[in-house]
Amino acid sequence: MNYTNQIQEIATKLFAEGKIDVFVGYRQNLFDENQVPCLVTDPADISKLVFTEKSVFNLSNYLKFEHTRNKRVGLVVKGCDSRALNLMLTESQVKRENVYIVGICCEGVLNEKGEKAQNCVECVMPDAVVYDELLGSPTGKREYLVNADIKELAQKGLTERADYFENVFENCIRCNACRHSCPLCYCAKCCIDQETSSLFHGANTSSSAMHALMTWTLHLAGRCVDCRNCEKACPSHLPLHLLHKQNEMVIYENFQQHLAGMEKDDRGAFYKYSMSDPDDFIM
Amino acid sequence: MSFSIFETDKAGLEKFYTEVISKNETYAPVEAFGKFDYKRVSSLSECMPDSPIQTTMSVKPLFFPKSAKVMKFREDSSGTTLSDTDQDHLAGKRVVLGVKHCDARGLQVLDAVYKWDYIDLDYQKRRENTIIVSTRCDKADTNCFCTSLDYDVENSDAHDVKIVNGLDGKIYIKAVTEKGDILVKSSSIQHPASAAAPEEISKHYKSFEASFRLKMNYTEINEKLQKQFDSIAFEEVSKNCISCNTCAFICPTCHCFKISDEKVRDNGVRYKSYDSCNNGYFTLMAGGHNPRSVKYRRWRQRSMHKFVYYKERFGVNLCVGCGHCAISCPVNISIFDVVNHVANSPAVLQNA
Amino acid sequence: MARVGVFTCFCGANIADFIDVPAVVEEAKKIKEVKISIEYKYMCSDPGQGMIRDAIIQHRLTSVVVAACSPRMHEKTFRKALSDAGMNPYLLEVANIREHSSWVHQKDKKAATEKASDLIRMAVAKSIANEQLHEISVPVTKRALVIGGGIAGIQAALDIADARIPVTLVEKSPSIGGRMAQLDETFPTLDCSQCILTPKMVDVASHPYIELIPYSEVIELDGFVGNYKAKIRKKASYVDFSTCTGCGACTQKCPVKVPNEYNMGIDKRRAIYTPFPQAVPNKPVIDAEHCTMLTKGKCGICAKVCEKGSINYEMKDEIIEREIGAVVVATGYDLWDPKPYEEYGVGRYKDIITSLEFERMVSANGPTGGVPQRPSDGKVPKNVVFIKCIGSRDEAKGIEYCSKICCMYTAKHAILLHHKVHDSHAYIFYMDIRAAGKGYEEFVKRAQVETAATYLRGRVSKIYKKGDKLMVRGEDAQIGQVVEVEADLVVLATAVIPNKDNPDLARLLGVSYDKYGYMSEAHPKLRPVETAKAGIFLAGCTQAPKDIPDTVAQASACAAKVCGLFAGDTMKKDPMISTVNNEYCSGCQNCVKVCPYQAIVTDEVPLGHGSKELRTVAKINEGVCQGCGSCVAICRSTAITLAGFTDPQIINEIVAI
Amino acid sequence: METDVKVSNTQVVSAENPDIQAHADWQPVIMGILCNWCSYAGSDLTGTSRIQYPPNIRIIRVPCSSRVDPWFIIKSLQTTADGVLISGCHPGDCHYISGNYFARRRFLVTKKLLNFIGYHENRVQFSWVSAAEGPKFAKVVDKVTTDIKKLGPLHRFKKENL
Repeated sequence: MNYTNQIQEIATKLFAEGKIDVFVGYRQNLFDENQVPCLVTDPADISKLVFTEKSVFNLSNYLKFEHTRNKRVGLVVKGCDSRALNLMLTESQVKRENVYIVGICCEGVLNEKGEKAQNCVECVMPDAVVYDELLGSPTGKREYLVNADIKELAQKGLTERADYFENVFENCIRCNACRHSCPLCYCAKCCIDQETSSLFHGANTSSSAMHALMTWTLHLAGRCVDCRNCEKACPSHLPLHLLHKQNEMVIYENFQQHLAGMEKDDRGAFYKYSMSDPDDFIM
Repeated sequence: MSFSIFETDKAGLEKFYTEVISKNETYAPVEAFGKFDYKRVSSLSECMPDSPIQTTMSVKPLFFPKSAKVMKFREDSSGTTLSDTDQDHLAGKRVVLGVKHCDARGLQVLDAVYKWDYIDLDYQKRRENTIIVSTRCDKADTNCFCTSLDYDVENSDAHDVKIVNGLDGKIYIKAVTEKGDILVKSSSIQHPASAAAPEEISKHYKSFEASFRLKMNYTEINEKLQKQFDSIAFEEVSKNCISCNTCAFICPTCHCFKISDEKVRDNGVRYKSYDSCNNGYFTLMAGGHNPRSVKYRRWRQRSMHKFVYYKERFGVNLCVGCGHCAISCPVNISIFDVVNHVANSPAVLQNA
Repeated sequence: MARVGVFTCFCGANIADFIDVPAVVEEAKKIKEVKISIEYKYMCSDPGQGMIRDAIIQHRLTSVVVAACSPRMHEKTFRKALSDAGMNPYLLEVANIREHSSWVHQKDKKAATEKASDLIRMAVAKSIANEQLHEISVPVTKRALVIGGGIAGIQAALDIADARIPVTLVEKSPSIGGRMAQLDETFPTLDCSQCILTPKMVDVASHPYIELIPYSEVIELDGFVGNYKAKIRKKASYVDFSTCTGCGACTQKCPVKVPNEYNMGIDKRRAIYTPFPQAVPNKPVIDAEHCTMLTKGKCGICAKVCEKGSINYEMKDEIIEREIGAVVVATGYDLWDPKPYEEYGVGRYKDIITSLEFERMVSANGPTGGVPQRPSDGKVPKNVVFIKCIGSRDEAKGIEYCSKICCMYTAKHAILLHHKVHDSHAYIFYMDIRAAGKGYEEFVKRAQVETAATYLRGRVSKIYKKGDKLMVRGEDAQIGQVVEVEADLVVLATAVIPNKDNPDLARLLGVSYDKYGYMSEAHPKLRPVETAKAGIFLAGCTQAPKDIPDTVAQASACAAKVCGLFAGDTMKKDPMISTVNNEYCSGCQNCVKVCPYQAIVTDEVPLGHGSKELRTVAKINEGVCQGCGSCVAICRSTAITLAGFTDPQIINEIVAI
Repeated sequence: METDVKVSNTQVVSAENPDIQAHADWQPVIMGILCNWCSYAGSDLTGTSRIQYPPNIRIIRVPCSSRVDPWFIIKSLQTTADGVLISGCHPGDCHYISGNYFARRRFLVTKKLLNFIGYHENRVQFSWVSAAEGPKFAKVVDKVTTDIKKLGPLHRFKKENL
């Protein structure tokens, strides 16, 4: 998977036609094989842009920041990224006319070990769902797979699971990198940081980490697109996807196979309901 | 005065570690979720004091925890009564194994601020009670640049005990402080190093120094930066940043914290926890004004604090060149690149 | 610094017997913010409230906690006590230590006492986070909508209109009058239904404050109390009422014959018809379903015979919109279909009829000119058997409840039968005789004595045909024997059931309804005419089976409620509603999706301090918001707060114990 | 006491291995969050009809089950409560038309998530109790209390030193 040339061409064209103020893509990291986001404002830098299976980071995240707010942005999105973008559009965080979307039919990106990343193996929608221009050949929606790690953890006993997660929360340092790297965490001020609402308190203890992570996860339930930006950003390498995938699974299995950001104007599972939703868990 | 220096080999070193662990409350790099952090250990097998891998968190949390109880309080009709927290780990003597130069230096740097106008007793106590044993740094990591900064890595006294490589598989265990000396003496490794040891050590150090990818002229950078406060370059370097705070939380020398109370029924605990100047609202004021509302200003603060302000005030550079931040940054921003870029870019004014 | 007063009530023995009140009072004193904690026998009594008022002033309290019965009981009372002391009434919290402790833990005084203390702690903690709230006043549209033109609707409409409040009366059928118009004479006075009803119908038609929209249905209701917007579909009548004189030529010439609903299908009406001679408005309509001109495009006779040329086959349904402030629902009742009574031969034997069919027969303007006839052969029946509780009080076949009116109208039927057919005899099978009501018992007596009707206590087990007679076999419980009666005609007193359209209408209006389909009142005793949805009221059999006097009374009650609602130009509203904090709102507008009242709209505010860039935020229409808090819970950035149930308040409650 | 915890299509059995004897005289705290129009009214009816139930529940009144934010549950479990009961109007009877339908979705996901990270599924329970179901409310509280007593005191993820 290498769209470097196409993307450079598109970027050149867009700048030439004066369609965009900034182009958000990837560039090669100087000293290792990883790639990092690259915000091109000067056409001279277009040559830096690349796209390969190492183009991991979900660039929709950059639409949150002042560099891009109310600017005209060219953006490269893979399947999952585009779903996030779709939600941002639906939740009117981004004006459609302000973004020129270069959609990618993704063949899966590689993780640190150089093998296909888990979320790509389990990907339900590799093709961009919203785009102005689509690169590659669409392979269409795939069958939903229950996350392997969840299956494994589910086999374990309740106590083991509790121990496991206690360890997770213990290792969380509450830096909130997960949140800041999530395209869908665009709130003007996150509830976790609101000293006014006595909801949370600043202490970085494991219990408050648990509280914060739970709330964060539930705010993303039915919205998370499994791009795993959060997990990549987490300095403690916490398995945050477990929480998101767990919710995704429950939602998929119980609420008309709902998957986040697939259709335009779908706001996520918690903002609609069906009379036939499961009721057996309620006395 | 000079302290003892012993000579041994890999097996001997492991023996040394094992003894230390068995005799003391010991902390060493332990793996969790594929990253290394300093944790309490009870046997050599569960930790890797000798690993070249940089830990995710620095050694800082052992002295300035991510969240420390400051005090307890109780509120009822009789008013508010305060009480100390039961922080056992304050009391005991402890040993930390496998600490890198940079991390150890970080502690020295922090001492400056903690011994400054307000003396943080908790911190002091933790420092006094801790013996720091270094790891064998014989190769620089991609993001390391400790050697380019304002301190002498080779002869640094940040550690109490140094573990250094000699030639052909020799390993020297070198006490640097009194605390360290006691620890070393107490071990069964008592084979004194040959006279050639210092030479071998510095030889080895040369090869170590040579392995650095990142090098900078510190004094030059420091001077240039002082003039760059209004540089537009900060805008440039901060573009990629997603303000995720990771760098600050894992930095060995960042020491911003916030105070927060947790209260249930009548009882409460006051916590002191990490905070980060990369937070959009770190400087948000009650009135709603926020002097560092935009990213480049926060980056300016971060860079300048690390490379200019702290030096001015305490005579030491705050950044120790460990590369923790660059490693953990989700978008691979390295403070090294940032300061270099800013320092060497033409002084274009922000408002120009 | 909060200064809380805690006032614990003995509630006579109700609380004091099962909770150690003094201990609770002492426990409350231990709380930091509590400045005074006292008990009293009856806090809700005047001296009790007096203690609260005094304490508020004396101790400069910032909030008050009353530990007593459920807030659903006396919250208002104590709020008033606060405002009397010059304190904002919403600084009150009630700890429900009666319903939630003393009454439900009567065997364990210790536990009940502990629980009471905890409930008080929670209330105190919550009250500390309480904020001063002020009633919201919303403008009201002074026009009432009455749905249904039966006696209930008519009465309500007239009473409201007489108070010079405009009324829009919507009736489904071509004429108002409803069921009562089908009745011959009414119990217990036997005065002619028509004679007392028709004048009221005429009043409605001629009243300056009543807009009568017959042959139409309410299809949509938006908005909220005082500010509803109703959409009404006026069905095409194919007759131009403005020119039609109601001469009736068309209704005689029309060749199409259809069973006549008004006469329970005993005779036929035409495809173009006026329901009954005294109809209001007295104008014909074309029954589109049966008119051959409209179905097949053949005929057109009515158009030919109409001198005024009022017939218009092209006429379409039209949608009328009205802005209204309140709604009175008076959709009346239907009768239960007795088909399940196969053992009676219902459906097989022509001479088994329902009481309303009988009512039509004995009615002077009925199909048989007021003399009952056997449907089978048209003979005048001599022996008539009336069977009560057909469908009602019958969980197996019908419904559990008692239809209330059958006992009385069956007695009436016996009397009427005697009047019309002097040599006849009435047999009445009954389970009980329920004749509670002014002059009711006497009326039944009259039926039993005067007309010598035979009352047989017991159920009928079987009806079978013998020659041209019907043999009714049943049990006479009084003599404990099976009896058989040879009947010419059998009349079934079928149960009253709610109008079949009730559930749909209820959903459309947003009011709840019970399992039978009757719309639910807000409170069975204390708010019998209101629904849970403010500004919507219930009259007559929409709410439960009723006879005419009760119906009229409830209708007038509705009128009074409506007038009360419209008394001022604005109406006061509970301030416990949601508000948006623009600083936190990220404008995702998910709240708009979950709001059941479409109370949330969007607004534009500056991006930052004095910036010219605009961003979108949510805005809540305080008039529409009902304070459910759905938006609060889904708002990720907690930008929305619900006054009275804010996050801090609830957190405080949670961590208080 | 082993209870089935359904995760996906794979049946999983597990428990918080409670030691019932150990807490014979221990009394749990159960946080009950009730909607004002149905369940709270229902609980009042339980009172007026003098139906007795265990005294462990502490009741919080909210206007509607849709006001219940998942963190109410988490906060309770982390601080004061050993278990949580949330109760609202029956589906279709919501005083606010559709509130409980939205709430129901959140409740299911929250319950499963909490169970996933190691809370026993009985720690958090839900019920629909109408204003007319006084007896049912008593039954529900009875059940929840018994369940929690079986599970024993909650220590997982509690706030420290409080």
